[in-house]
Formats: sequence, C-alpha cells, structure tokens
Amino acid sequence: MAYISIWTLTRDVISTVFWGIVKLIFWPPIYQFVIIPGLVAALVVVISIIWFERKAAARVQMRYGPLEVSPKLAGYLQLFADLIRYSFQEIIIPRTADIIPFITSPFFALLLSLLPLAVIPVSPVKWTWPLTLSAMRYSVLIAAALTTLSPIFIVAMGWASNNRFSTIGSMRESFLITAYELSAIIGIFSVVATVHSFDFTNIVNFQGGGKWLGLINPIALLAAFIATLISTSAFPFEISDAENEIVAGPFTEYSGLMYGVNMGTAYIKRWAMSVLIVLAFLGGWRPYIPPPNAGYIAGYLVPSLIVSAKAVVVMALMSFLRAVYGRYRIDQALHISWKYVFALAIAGFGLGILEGYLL
Amino acid sequence: MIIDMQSSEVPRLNMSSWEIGESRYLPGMEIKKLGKEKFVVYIGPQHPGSGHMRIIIKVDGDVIVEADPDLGYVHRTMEKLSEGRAYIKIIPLVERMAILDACNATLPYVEAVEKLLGLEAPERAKYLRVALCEINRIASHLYGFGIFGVFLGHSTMYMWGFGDREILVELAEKLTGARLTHTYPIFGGVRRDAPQNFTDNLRKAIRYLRKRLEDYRRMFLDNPVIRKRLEGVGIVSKRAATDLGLVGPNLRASGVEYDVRAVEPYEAYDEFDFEIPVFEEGDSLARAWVRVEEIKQSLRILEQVADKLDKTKGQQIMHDRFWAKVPPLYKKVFEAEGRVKLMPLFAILRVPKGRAFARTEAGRGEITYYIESDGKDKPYRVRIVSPSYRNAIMFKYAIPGHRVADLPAIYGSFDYFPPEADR
Amino acid sequence: MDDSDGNKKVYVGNLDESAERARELLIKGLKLDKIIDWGTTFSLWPIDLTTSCCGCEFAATWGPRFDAERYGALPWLSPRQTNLIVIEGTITRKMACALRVSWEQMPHPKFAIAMGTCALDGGLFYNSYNIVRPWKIIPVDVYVPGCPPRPEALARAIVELQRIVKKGEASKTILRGMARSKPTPKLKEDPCSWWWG
Amino acid sequence: MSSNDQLKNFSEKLKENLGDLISKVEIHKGFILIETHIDKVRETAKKLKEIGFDHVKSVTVVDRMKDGVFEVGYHVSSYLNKDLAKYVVELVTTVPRDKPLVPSLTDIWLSAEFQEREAYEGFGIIFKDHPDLRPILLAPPVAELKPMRKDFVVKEEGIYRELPKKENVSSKVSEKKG
Amino acid sequence: MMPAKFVHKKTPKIGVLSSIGKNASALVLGLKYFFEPNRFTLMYPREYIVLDKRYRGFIVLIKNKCIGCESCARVCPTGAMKMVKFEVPNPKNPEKKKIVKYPTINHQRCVYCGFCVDICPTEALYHVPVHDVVYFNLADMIQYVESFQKEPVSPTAAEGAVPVKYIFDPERGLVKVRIKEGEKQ
Repeated sequence: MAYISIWTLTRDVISTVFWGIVKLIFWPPIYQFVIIPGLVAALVVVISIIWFERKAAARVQMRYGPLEVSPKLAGYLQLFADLIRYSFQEIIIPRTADIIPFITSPFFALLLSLLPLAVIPVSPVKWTWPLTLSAMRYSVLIAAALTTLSPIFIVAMGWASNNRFSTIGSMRESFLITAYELSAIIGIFSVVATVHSFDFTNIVNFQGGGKWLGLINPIALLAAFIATLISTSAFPFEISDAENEIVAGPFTEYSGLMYGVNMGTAYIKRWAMSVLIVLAFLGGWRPYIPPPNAGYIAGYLVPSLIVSAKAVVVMALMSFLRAVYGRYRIDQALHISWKYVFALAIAGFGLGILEGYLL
Repeated sequence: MIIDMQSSEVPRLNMSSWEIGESRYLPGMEIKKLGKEKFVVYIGPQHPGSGHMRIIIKVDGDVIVEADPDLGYVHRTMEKLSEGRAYIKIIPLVERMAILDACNATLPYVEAVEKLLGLEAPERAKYLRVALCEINRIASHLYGFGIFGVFLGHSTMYMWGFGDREILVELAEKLTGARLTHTYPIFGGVRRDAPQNFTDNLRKAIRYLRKRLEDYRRMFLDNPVIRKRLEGVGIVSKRAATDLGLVGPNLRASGVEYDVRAVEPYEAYDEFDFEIPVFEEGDSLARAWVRVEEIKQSLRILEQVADKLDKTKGQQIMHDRFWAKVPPLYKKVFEAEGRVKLMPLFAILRVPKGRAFARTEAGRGEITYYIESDGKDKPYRVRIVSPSYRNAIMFKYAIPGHRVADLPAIYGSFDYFPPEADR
Repeated sequence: MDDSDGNKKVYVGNLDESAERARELLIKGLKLDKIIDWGTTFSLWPIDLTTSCCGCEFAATWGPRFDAERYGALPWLSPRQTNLIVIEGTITRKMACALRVSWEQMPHPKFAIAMGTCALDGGLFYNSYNIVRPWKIIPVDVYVPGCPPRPEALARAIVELQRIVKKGEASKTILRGMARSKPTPKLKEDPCSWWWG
Repeated sequence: MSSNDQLKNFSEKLKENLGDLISKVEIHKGFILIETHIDKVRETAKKLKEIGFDHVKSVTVVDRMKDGVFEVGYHVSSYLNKDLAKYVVELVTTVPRDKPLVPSLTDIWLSAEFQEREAYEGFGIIFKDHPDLRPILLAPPVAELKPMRKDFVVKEEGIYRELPKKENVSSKVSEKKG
Repeated sequence: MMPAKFVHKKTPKIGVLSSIGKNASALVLGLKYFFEPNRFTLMYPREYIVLDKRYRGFIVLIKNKCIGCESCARVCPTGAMKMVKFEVPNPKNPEKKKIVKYPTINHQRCVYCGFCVDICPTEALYHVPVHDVVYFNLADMIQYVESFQKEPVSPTAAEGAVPVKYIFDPERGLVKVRIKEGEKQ
C-alpha cells in the first residue's frame, strides 16, 4: 500500500495552487490588462506621476508641494490620502442628470482607456502575446483603434451631467478628438511604413542596437507626442477641463469616487499612449532581449518593467510641462493640431516611407 | 407729473443702438445677432474665472455675443458708512477696498482731508508715502500677474508673482507694522518712521526684482502659448478707451497719455525722474507689458526714494499742527520706536466746511475722492470712485465678440479687483 | 414561517443587526474610521469661493512662502470635489446666496473656516446694511481673527482643523451617520430670495 | 498742482465759453464747480464735450435733505487734451427730492453709464433715456430702500459695553485697587 | 521739478521661427529652477516667523497705566474697543461710589489698526507681535479687563517650533534664517 505522506500531499496542493495562481497572473490577458502595464501598474504610475507633477511644479515655483502627510517620504502618500477622501465622500447625483450614462460613463471611460494595453506585446516571447498570432500581426492597428474609444464616454459624461459648463467641456472634448486622433494615429503609423509591419514585435525588434525609431524619425515622434498631450488634456492643451474657464469641464458635476475615477482616466490614458509611444519609437523592451523560451520572470516581467520604466519617463516629461506652460484656447489648439501637428504627422509619415524604402 | 420709482418704462438693454469709438464694434470683431437658441452662461460669483463678481454672458456657439457684468458681490457700502464715522475712522474703512494696494487707496482720502484742513505733510513724510505707494504699486502689479497666470492656467506665474510679492509685503511690514492693511498715511504725515536698515533692504529688493523681471519675460510674456492667448485679444482702441473712461495701465496700454503722477503731481512725485510707459496696441498683451514696464519705473522711483530717505533721516514726519505741542512722552516714544503717537484730538477732529476733490494714481489707475464737510466731526458726503469700478465697464464692451476661453484672458489683463470696484 | 397576522415571512436574520455588526467589524478590524480620518485630514480641499479682500491673504497662504499645499490642501474649483470652505472676509447679501449654494453643493463631510473680522462680526462694516454674518448661513468650525489674518493664522486654522478632523469628525458622519458637532444653522430668511424671485 | 490763479483764469475761460448756460461758477479745493439748470444740462454737457472734456470721473450725488434737493454732479476731465487734463470740472444740477428725474448723459459720456446706475440704486434718481437703468451693486430688495439717501440712517454703536452677568469682575477689580 | 515723461513703446513681436527659440528658453528656465530651486517656504507648524517688535499684533492692556480717558474707544474704527464701567468704593467719600472705566477688546471686530495704541496718552496699550491665534467659539473672543491684560501666546511657539526670520538678499530675494537661542531680533 502506497503510503502518502501528509506533507507531500500538502506540498503538492500548495505548489499546485501557487503555480496555478502564478499561471493565472501571467496569463497574458490578465497580466497585461490588470497587472503590468494594466490597472495595477497604471495606478501605481498615476499616483507617482501626479505626485511628481505636483512636486516638480512646486520646485520650479519656489516651494515644496505636498509634504506634511508624510514628511519622510516627501509627501508621497498625499495621493493616497486624496484617494481615500474621495472614496468615502458623499456621491452626489444631480436630479437633472441623466442617471444611467452619468453613473456608467466614468467606469467605461476608465476601462476603455486601459484596453489598448491588453492588445500590445510587452515581450518578444511568443506565449506572452495576448492575442492570437494572426491577430498579433495587426497589433498596431488594433491598439490605435482602441485608443479612440474612451473619449466618447467623456463626451457622454458632459452630456449626462446636464450642466452648462459640462456641455461646453464635452463640446470642446469632441472637437479635440477629431483634431488629435488623426495626427496620433498617422504619427504612430509612420513606423509601420518604415518597418513594413503592423506587428509591434517586429517594430521593436527593428529598433535593436540603439536604432530607435524616435531617433530615425523624430518628426513623427514629436507629432505623436503633441497629439498625446492634446488627447490627455495635458498642458498646454488642458482645454476640455480648463479650470478657470469652464470649472472642471465634463467632470464638473462628479463628486466622490466618481471624480476620482475621472481624474485617473486622463492619466491612465496618458499612460497607455506613453506605452504605445515607447513601443513604437523608443525601442520598447530593447536593449534587453529575452531568450526565446524564457519563463515568467525573464520572458515577461523584465521586459514589461523595462517598457514601463521608459513610459514613466515619457509621462514625467509630459507632466513637467505644467510648470512651464499655460493653456491654449480651443480654436488655437485646433489650429495647431490641424495646421502644424497634422502636417508634422504627414511629414513624419513621408519620412517613414522614405526610410522604409532606404533601410 | 407722478413718477413711479419702479416704473416699467425703465429702458431695457439694447445693444444695437450702441456705438463705441469710431465704429460700432471693437476692431476686428463683429457682434452677431442673438439667434433663437441663446445660451446664457453665468460666470460667477463662485467661479474661478470671475473672482467675486458675476458676468452673465450669452454665447452663440463658442462666441460671446453679450456680456453683462454683475458687480456688487463685495459692495460694503463704504460711502454710506463713512457718512456716520469720524474722519480718522474712515482711513481704515476705505483701505479695505484694495488691501493689496492700501497706501494708494487711502492716500487721496488723506490728501482731500488735508486740503480741507489746509495743511501739507512734511518732506520726509512725503517720501515715506511715495515709498509705500510704489511698494504697493509693484506688489499690486505682481498680484495682478499672479492672478493673470492662474487665469491662463500658468500656475508658475501665480507662484512667482506671489512669491516675489512677499518681498514687497515684508518691506511694507517692516515699515508700517502690518502686511497689507498699513493704515499708514494720516492727516498731516505718516504713522511710523522707517526702521534702521529699511533703505538697505529696499536696495537689495530692487536688485533682486530687476533680475526676476527678466525671468518673468522668459517664462510668461515671451512664452509662445501665453502670447498666443494675449496677442490681439480684447483690443480697446484709443478712442474707445477714452470714451469708456478707463484708467491706469489699461488706459495707457491703449495709447492715451494720462497718469495723475504726471498730470497733477501729488506728494513728492515731481521730484523724481521717471518715465510713464504708453503702449499703442491696446490688446491684452500690451496691458501686461505696461505693467512690466511700470514695475521697472517704480523700481527706479524707489531707488531715488531710498536716497532721499537717507538724506532726510531724523526729520519730522508729522505736521507741526499735530506735533508741535505734544507732551514729552510722545516725543520719547517717537525717538525710541519711530512711532508717531496721535493727539487725542484726532478722534474728534473737526474739518472746516468745504468741498475737496483729490485724485491719485493707484496701482490699477486713477482713484478719486470727493469729500464734502459741513464743519462737523463727520463728513457730509464721501464719494469714492475706484479704478476697478471705472474699468468694470470694459466687461460690457470689450468681451462681446470673443470666445468663452478669452474671458479669463481679458479679465486677467484688466487686473480687475472686485472689492475695489464694489467699495 | 407565519407570524401572528398570518403573513408569510422568510427568516433572514435581523438585517439591521447584521449591518451594525459588519460596520463594527470594519471599524474595529480594519480601523476604517482611522483611515478615513487620516485621508480627510490631509486632503482638505478648499473651494475657490473668493468672497472678499481676505482672498489676498488666502492666495498668499497658498503662495510659495507659506505654501499650504504642504498640508494637502489644494484650492479647487468645482464645489463637488471639495470639502472645505474658507470664508474670506465679508459676506454681502448678494454673496450670501452664493455661499449657501456652494455649501449645499459640496459633498459631506465638509468643513468651514471663517477668516477675518468681517466674517466673524462684520469688522469695519459691522453696521452696514448690505452684509450678513456668515455663521448665520453655514456652520463654522474655526474662526480666525485679523483683518486680514496673517497667512500663518490661516495655516494655523488649517492645522487646528486637521486636528479636529483627526479626532473623528469625518468618519463619524460617514460610518456612524452622526451629525457634525457644529450643526448647520437654520436660515431665518432665504439668502437667495432676491435671486429666485 | 495747479495754482489758484490758474484755476481762476480757467474758470473765467469756462464762463466765457459756456455763456449763459451756467448759473454759477465756484472754485473748490481740487475742482471747479459749474452749476446749471436741469433743462440745460444736456446742452452744457455737449458743449463741455466739444471743449474737450471727454470722460466722467465721478457721478457725485449729494442729498441736501434740508433744501429738499438732490445735487447731481458730474466730475469731468480730459484724457486727450493735456491742458484740460489738469483741471477737474464738476457739472452740477439740482433736482427736487420728491421728483428726481434727470436727463441721462450716458450718450454724451459713455463712462457715466455704470455710475448713473449706481446713483439710481442708491438715491432713486431716474436718469431719463438711460439705456440700461438697473441696480448695479445692490440686490433689488436692498436697492429699494434707497440706502444712500440721508433719511436712511445707519446707526453707529456707542463706546460702552455691558459686562456679562456671569463674570463678577467688579469685585475683583475693587479688591486689586485697594 | 522734473515731471514724469510719457514714453511710447511697442510690444515685442516674435515670428514663427523665434517662437521655437522662446519655447526652448521657457523650458530651459523651468529646468534651471527645477534643478536649482530657490525655495523659501516657511515650514509653518514646525517653524514660525519671529515678528518684528513693530508688528501690529494682538493688543494688551496695562491696567495700572490706564486713566480711563476713553480715547481708545472713541478712535476705534470698528467698535472693538469699548469701555466697561466699574463701581469701586470711593476712599474719600465711602457713601458715594466712584466709577472707573477700563477698555475691553472684542477680537471678533478688532482690525489691529493700532489707532488705540497710538492715541493712548499714557501708553497703557501695546502690541504683542503675535498673530496666529485661532478660536473655536465666538464667545471666547471678547476679552474683558482680566484677560485683556494677559499677553497671548503664539500656539506655534508654545508647541516648541523653531523660530526663524527672513532676511533680504539681492540674489535670492528673501532668505529664511534660523534664529539661534539668545539672539536678539
């Protein structure tokens, strides 16, 4: 009679459960959507970036910024305090609001701004790809398409709030959507022209050896960068929720947790766009090349962290602009995006085609 | 004829019958007729782009077709209250209309009463008044820049403006004993003498501010984003500025040469060598630049004042009428602390019968007082017209034709301060 | 199960009691009240309701020299996202309406600081016909004397308010549904009557 | 500062220019007062504007309750003419308190628009043909009180304060004094 | 006499190309201040400014010097300073009571203009350079004769905060300097 040790059994059960959890975590759709670069990473990054934004602006402005909440951590816990306060504050739903879109839009906007992260590769290892191989060949296309979804819900928010400032804000947002999307997508697609592939993996692999596409084709990078600024209402294009003109734009009527979600959405969108820019222009996970049949750590965690680190730098750069710039007027922003940024994007695309022909 | 006070024959707002300046509209703008679907937006009073006032705008799409400023959210009835108070009590009262520009706001009142009393402040008191006036003027302009920065979303300008303003506030505090509400000029002189190292500190502050003005230019005025927001926005022609009766930097940005310091020099302003900048464009950018140039000139005046203060050290700062016959304790206190003790007669000061009109150039423009005395210890009538009040009419005529987003840019460029306007 | 009236009843336990138990569990086990109070303490966002000239010193308090953002207080623009009103001086009859409306637009829990003599007893304008005492409109937690108060005084008010909040002023309204220690004053007349009609 | 002689010369000139439109010219401290009849206000104002007085500094209404009149004055001066800018002229007219109807000068001097509205709400003076005569600073219910008139009295407090009943300070004081 | 001159100026114009330079200039300036911040923030609850002796802070009465002349109450622009009458036994005529008057202050009203201090003929009132006291009740703010004589204590100083002062500097504007113990202001 075979004697089964209780310890062996326990060990087996524990290891099965452990590896099961690990497998679940590293299951590409979960990992990318929820962990890195998805929700969890995005939250951590957003909290750090908002903190950085406030501290960096404060440095330029001869002061300290958030501090007293945790003087030893230079006020890093500030955003947690804000988050807790938001989460437990009363949620007011105005009687005149259109309740269903009013309540659901913030969450849809949040989820949809995360979606592009679920379809991009963050590692060249095949099993880590969140889509099937055939779909992966068009990952640039799919990601670009998904970035355009969330603004619709921001417009819906403004409409559902039934507030004059919200209406003006959502009107501005809808103007801006049309203005930046084309430039952003053309800017990112210029790399497609260079590499002759819609696959992010090929694009990143192309950028090996310091041959970053951002260096080869800086015009397209600039166009994509500015388009990202416009799309995420960062300075100097903080127009749809310009505080001094239209209070908080589409978010004027939101309170408590729902405003917290809204505030996060813009930053999460900026995060998603930054990750796309990193993959397309800044070498993705390069210079690190994982071995072809690498495991969870070497094949998935490390490259995704490298991508995230690069994206954080891009975001920090975007955040620093708050300290230097004011905001444009809506017509000037449209003027800039159609006349200059679009032209830049087209020029970048042309350059991309030329380079694709030459290289 | 019987007149019904609330009669319905009160005429209603009718824009079409209006003419400003040479043309019906401000240059470059056309006011469209309001369609059926008018969209009224109430900006304020709880609104970041309005301060403590309300502007009711009617928009056609994104373009404002009509603006109706609704003042009075800080109307504290100073004119009425001063009719019931002793002359000296009115000084802190009227100071509250512009506490960031306190000396300039009270000086014309003091001057008007001095005119009625027939006395003039001693030389050193005049220099001290000019010093505080110019310190206040710079502080007020920096405050204006700070608020302007907020309106354009440029938080760094706000912080820099307020940070550098602290230097001037600190100077004023060392001189007068209060950060903002100095209550400094008083009939016949000033209340405190300058402390020991005041002129040294003043010179240091001047050097620092000169350096910082260059930073402001790089960061704010020459910043392409800000320029884009300001250039050609809110243009007021020379003729329109005159007709609307604007004052101060807003007037001089439209090319009108008017400054009370030059037209009717008060205190010691005729002893100083300075320029008054005038810009021709009349847009928001010119209004911002006028202030920068004015700060430069104020620094120039302050340098000269510092020299004069050094020269007149130890001189009397109160008119003989209130200082010749004081008890020895008063002089002892003055020598020890530099504090002028007031005669008890100040509390019940009777001013000879008569009418006086005084004007000075405050930070935001000309401020005028009309005082009528009937020989008692309280004035019969005090009429105050503050610069912001006279500028308020701009909202009605300069904003229509612009976009909603231009409202903060124009508002900020006027440097409008509601408590001052509402009195 | 039938009760005495013959109605069908499904026994699911005493819901109120269960809810009470769950709440106690959250409070005792998770220290939720402490967390909420901590979060609210360092996240007192004043609304940008500039009512009068004390706004100069209010702005200076958030300026670089005194930098009240260190306390986590960030002047915010839309009342829906704030939880603190700093009454900056005189409230006129016209402004009283805006003050009350702004107060009512803010979500609970919310606090108020009255700044300057005008907000306490009228100050220089004590006998004016156009001003009201703000504590008759909204409940005030901390009074700051001075005309205007120094920025340190306002900072002191914020620090003291933080201490009040830390003692459980925020969590008791959220978790226990208790009223604030300063009740909202009952209005004798509608401050907005001139505006509505 | 313009000396007294200059003011006198200038007031003579004004008299010459305005002729019989004005009934009285007085020199006060800091301004020249010219009085005119209410029917001639507009004419005088037009004439003054022709001379070069292009803006209104202050619309000053004084309630002379004893005489039963309002004194409506316009402090005018010039921006564009530098010689005139030195002088401030007050154009004054009187209206009975029970029938305060004055022709509006807003179409002559646009800068008077808001100040005339203020005079309307404070004193109840009706400016005929004013384009937009509404209260400007006060809420309508307060404006109806006509608070700037002299018969609306604002009370000042006395200089004594009663002790609160709980605190029996007087005994302590007497102990210490003794 | 040198009257001020009017000088006509024009706002500087910048073209499209130079605007790129101006952008860069602003960014460089921002980065300069990012790496070399010129900060002078007062860490308020842990530090406090020692105010100048001349600062017009809270007002305190020296009762022995007061002669009850009412000047302070008459000059007070807000009615914060008011006299309180006390009946004390008259040493000369024990049947008739003597009335003495002392000022009291209402901090709900006081605007710290200092008129009362300046007008007092016997220097019975003086300013304390303290101005960061807050109250939780309106009733606490009226100070009668007893409490009016006590100097208010700055709560920050009482909590053991670090005293600092600001000095002027031509390069950095205001500079925060710590006051060492025993150093005179």
